[in-house]
Amino acid sequence: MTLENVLLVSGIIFAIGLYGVLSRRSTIALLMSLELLFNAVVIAAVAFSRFTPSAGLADAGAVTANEVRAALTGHVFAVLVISVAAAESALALALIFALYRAKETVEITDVSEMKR
Amino acid sequence: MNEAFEVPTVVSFAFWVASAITIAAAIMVVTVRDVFKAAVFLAGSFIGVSAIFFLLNAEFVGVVQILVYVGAVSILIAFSVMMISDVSHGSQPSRARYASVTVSALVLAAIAVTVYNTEWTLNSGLTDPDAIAGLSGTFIEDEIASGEGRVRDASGIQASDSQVVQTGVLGDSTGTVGALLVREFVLPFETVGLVIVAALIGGLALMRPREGEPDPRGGG
Amino acid sequence: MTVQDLWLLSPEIAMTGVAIAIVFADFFIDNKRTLSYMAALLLIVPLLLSLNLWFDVIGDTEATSGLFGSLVADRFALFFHFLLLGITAAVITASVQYVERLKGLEGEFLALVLFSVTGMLLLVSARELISIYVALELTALPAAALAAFRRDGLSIEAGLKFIILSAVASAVLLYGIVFIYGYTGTTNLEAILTRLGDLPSDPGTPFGSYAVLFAVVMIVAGFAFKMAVVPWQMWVPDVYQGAPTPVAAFLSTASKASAFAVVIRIMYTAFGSDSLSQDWSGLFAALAVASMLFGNLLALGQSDIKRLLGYSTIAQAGYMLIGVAAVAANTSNGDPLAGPQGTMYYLAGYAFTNLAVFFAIIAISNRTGSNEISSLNGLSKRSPLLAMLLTVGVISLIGIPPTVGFMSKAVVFSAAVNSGLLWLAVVGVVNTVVAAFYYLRIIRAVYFEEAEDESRITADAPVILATSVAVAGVALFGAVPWLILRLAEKSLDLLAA
Amino acid sequence: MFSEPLAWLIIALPVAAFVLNGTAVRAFLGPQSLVAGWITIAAVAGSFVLSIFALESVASDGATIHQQHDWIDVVGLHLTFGILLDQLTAIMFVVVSGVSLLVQIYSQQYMHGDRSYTRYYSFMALFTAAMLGLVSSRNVIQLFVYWELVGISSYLLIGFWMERPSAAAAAKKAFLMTRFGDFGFLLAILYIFSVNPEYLDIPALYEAVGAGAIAASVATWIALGLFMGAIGKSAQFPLHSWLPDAMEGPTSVSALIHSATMVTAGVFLVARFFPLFEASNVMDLVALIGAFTAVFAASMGLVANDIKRVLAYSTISQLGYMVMALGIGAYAPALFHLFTHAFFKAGLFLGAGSVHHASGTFNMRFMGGLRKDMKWTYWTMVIGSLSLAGLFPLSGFWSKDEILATAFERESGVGWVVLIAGLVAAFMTAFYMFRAIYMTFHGEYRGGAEVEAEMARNANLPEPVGLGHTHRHESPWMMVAPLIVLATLAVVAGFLVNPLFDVGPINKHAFATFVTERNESVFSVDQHGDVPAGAEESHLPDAVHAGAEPEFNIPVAAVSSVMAAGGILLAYAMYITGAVSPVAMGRRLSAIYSVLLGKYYFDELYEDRIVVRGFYNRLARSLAWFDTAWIDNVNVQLAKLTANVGRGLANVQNGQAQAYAAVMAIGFVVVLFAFLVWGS
Repeated sequence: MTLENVLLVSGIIFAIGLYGVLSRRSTIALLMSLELLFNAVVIAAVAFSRFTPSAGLADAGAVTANEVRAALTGHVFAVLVISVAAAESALALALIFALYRAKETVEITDVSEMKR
Repeated sequence: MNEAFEVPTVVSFAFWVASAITIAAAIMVVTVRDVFKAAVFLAGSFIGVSAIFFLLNAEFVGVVQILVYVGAVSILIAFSVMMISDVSHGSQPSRARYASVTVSALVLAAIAVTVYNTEWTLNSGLTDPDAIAGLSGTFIEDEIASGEGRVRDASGIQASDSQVVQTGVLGDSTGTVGALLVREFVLPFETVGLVIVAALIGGLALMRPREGEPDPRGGG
Repeated sequence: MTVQDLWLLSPEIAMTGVAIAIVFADFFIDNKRTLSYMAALLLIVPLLLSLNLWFDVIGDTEATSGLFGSLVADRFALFFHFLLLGITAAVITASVQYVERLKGLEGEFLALVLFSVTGMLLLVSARELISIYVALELTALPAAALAAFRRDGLSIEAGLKFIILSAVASAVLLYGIVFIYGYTGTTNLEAILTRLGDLPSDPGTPFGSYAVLFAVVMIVAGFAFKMAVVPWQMWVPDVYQGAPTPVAAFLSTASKASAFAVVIRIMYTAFGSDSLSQDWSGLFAALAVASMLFGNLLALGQSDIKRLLGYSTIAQAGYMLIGVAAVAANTSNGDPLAGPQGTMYYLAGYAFTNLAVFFAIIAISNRTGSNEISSLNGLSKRSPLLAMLLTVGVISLIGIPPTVGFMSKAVVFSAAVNSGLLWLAVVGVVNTVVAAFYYLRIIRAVYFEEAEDESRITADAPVILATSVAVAGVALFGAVPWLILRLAEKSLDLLAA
Repeated sequence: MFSEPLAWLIIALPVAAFVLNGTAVRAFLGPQSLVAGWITIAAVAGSFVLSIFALESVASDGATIHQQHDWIDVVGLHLTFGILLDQLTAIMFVVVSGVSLLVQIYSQQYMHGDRSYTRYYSFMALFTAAMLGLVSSRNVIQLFVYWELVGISSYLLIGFWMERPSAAAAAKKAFLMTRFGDFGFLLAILYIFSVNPEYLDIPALYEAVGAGAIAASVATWIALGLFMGAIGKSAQFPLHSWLPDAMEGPTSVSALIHSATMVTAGVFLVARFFPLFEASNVMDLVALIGAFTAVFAASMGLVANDIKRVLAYSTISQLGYMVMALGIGAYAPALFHLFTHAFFKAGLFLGAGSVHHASGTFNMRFMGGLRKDMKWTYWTMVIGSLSLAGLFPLSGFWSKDEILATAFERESGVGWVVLIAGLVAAFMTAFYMFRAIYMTFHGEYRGGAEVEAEMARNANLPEPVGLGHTHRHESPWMMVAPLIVLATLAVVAGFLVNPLFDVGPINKHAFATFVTERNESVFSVDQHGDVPAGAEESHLPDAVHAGAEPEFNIPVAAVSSVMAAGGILLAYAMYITGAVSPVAMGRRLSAIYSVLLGKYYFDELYEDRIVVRGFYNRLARSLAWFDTAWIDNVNVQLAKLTANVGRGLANVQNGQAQAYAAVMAIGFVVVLFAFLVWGS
């Protein structure tokens, strides 16, 4: 487990999520794919926290509290991203319900009245 | 790489297992036709990710991941799937698969090229045992937990703070993250609250039936 | 958090308060027109607090930052506070009639607008990437709900497209932020600048390192979505067409302005060193060209006026990007801030111009119920006043003097010439010629086409008021451009310090 | 010395009329208020009186350059504005406000009863103000602002009768084609700016040109851009085709557009930057474009049946005359031609309007015999036509002759081309003008608008829009009086240039002496507007100096007079006596005769007999065909091409959110890899 490997795992999940976003017809499945995208981001943030604390840590012999804080920024980032993504998916679900009520469909391909 | 900082083989092995499970579940999420099954795989994938978090010494994030994603988002999605009846069985297969695979592969290639071509400032040169303990171990000793607030200047980094001291109050990274959330990152933290409120209002407004809908194509 | 922090945050806090107050006032106030007026008037509070900060800041030599460096109430932020609050007040005034027709969702509509504005205020004040991201989401989520607010097929389609694509853009932006954090160990913009200076940089790689290159491109892509810049502009025409017109007006001005503000701030603060700005200047120049060409060419064939304005806003984003691309690093004698100053002037002028056009269309479609260009036929006879106001707005969009549309292009182009980007200015000029074709179709419909329905259009007083104010701004700031330019100049002198 | 506030007042008066008419009058007195007309007339009259003072002041004290004011003064950008009142400006002031005043007076009656009377007068005031501002601008950007204002107000005036689709189309065409030229203008401004922002100030530019600070290659590019703007505004080949269509506006608007405002703006622009053009290498191009346009447009005038179209082609042709004169360095003659042309062309247009007032149509096939009923209109139009044809001793003769004499003296290839083009154009001009006169005023009355409408009905064509009332009578005095004034000016204005001898207070070469003085005074002013003690040496080439004015060249004058007289005679022979050379015209003779007797025969006459066989018509028709099929078509095709590219691109915008997301992702990857491939 090195930084590069964790980031690669994150990248793979990002790519899988992107594939889902680009290909899934059901808006709900599409929403799930979006969550994968955010999860990939969170993995990367935590990985950086674990492996690359601030540049200052590397050359200074002693570590200070601020530097530890800087290192843990990734964790804070992860928590906030998770919360926002949850709110986003809640709103997206509301929209999907509204769509279902208005058009009796949840396929994203049916939502293409406006074009060109 | 510093001896003390090296990842134990067991942890490394566990990481690969967790990653494999996560990736496999994720692939199922985006390929399986039945949306309800996809929701179940999504939950599995979330659990795998939280395992990765634990292995990366991010206990707090891992717990939040399980609470929010596995506990709330997956359930929400699963319920939605059940409420919109025709979704679970009538879902159309994915489309434009090859094009989507190509685009995703390109993005992955971009990420990989970046990751492997960058000289990351790894903490391999780190010698201070306390720092290593703080970053790789479970416990750090930090003054933050003692509640002595220090004002930091604009840049926020080169502050006048002391070194990590042994005599501080004992706390794990969760405490530090918590302190960070209400100190350094209080602004985004509070804003997230607003985001949730706004999403709630928006969601309710869209879901609520309203008396006498306005002219549907009424320009407006 | 200290009293000083609260003070610096006061406009945003007040804005939140206004939003929540409207939610509650909705329960008690039955006359929803009053509710709209109340919302517009209450904006005075954050405006006054911003003004207070402005006068506080004048004379200071250093930016006033608070909340551990995550927030800054400098004049750059305050300039956009004024702009955003002004836009919001105008949009709320112009949509009084629309809100009245919502039947039970008036308070929600206003509250969502106000929440979105809160996000924008935070966005332009934040100086730390995580805060910027969260603030961005606070602007985007209410906007998505607002886009779907009419709840018919088109409107929901607009909302859904917006939220899905916005989420993709957010994920991209987040990836960029994470890489910057991973590479420099911080998310604070100023600290990033310092770190990037300390870290070794490879002269053969753009931006000195793959990670920074990747991160910058991703961050720009994330914000380009909001700025409506090619190739991240795809949502724009669809959402403009489907969303309620006041929401489209709001998105095209406020959302765009705040996105430009944050891009300027990030680029000039975190990546502001000479060697880096060389690189992103080229990026923005290329994006500007793509946006101008794409927007103008696709606008030519449109028949829906809101869709046309959607393409137009893409093209206009291209002109604005010329100012962002015009960085001083390319020149020996240019002023470092002429470019962003031009962009700020352009944004303000565009806000007046586009609001004038959108408001006129709100007033007309309230009556005609259509957004086709042909619904404007014979407007000069049906409502000479509206016809005149709309015409001034369109003339400004074309960029004909003496409107603000011309002056802002002149300023931005001259900044480009000064930073050695003569070719970019030439491309801009070519595009203004192409753009005349489709904007002229609006004037043509207004003055030269026969109306099927000759009845007079009497617009609601608030819409007329808002439109007139916007048109007055178009004329005033076109004739006296230094009013805004001086303000922008003052706003910027701390940014690059 | 003419003070600066007075100069601003010249522009401000019509602006005030525009604002007043557009707001108060329209709101309180209605869209047909006669007050609107009086307000505009009073304002333009005020401008005219002030313009006379300005001219007088410049004549006695020399050019004045008023202090420049800061317009934008922020870091990185410094723009100024101010008034540049030199000889050129003073003359333009008088011409613009004078012609505009007469047109406004005339319009009181001509537009009487129009349902948008107030709007007409507010736009006319704006149009005049924009042109007055244009000629007095001190800064290039300031000039461009007025330039565009002229464009937009002409757009609104050409499309004034909005109920006609053709009017809307014509307005759009005029706007877009001139805008294409503006594109060159803008590029020139950008280039000036990139060379040195100080040069945007016109006196500073003169100074730099004079000091040789601008390299010839730089001057060439700037001049090319400026000339492109001039081509668009002054309707030179290949951007000329908007002007004949612009006839769709009210005739009084055409009179103003064709004589003093709008189209002369292009010629003015070249004149304003004449030192720069002199320093560049584009002079020959200017001359050739002008010469070609002069002949090309005149040939199309030969076959037009609409009297306003004849006049429109004539305008293009005469503008070509001015441009080619500038191209061979004949600065003073070009301006003099602009000066005289303004009077007789305005007179002719107003005359055409008067005819229209009586017959209800502009189609000469349905006129004829109006001479008896409209004596004043007839005689003023004959005088204008004679002047336009360039017959001694009318003003057109002198100004045309100056140009031709200069071309003769050049003794260069371009000079010969210009001379020959000038002579050919003179012949054609004389012919088509008198063809118009004969068809309109001589012979039998062919029914006017009623017959035209009836024929249109029979042929299932849309009925032409007429005035409705077609009683043949002389127009009211408010319309005739401007005609008389303009006709008088067309006769006497020529004496200002008179190259023969001093006439009373007016010296030989008075006009040329006056306009070429500008060089000394303007060049010797530094950028801050202070006039230094010692006047510098002029930097214009010798040829434009008063002393070097071409002496009256009797052979040239004789040849051109013969050409003009020949044209008139040919027209006379064809349309009055029908006795053209029996050998050449042979069978056509009887045809013409019978056609003139049977008035409805005209269609056939044109479509078949003469067109098929007539040697001059063949050329004219093919040129006209070239014009519509190629020049117009190229513009249309260009527009189509852009639209098609747009449509192709629009396929990406297919409404599918996932396609949009894919474009976003691909865009990101492309940008990233572009950076990696091309590096920094």
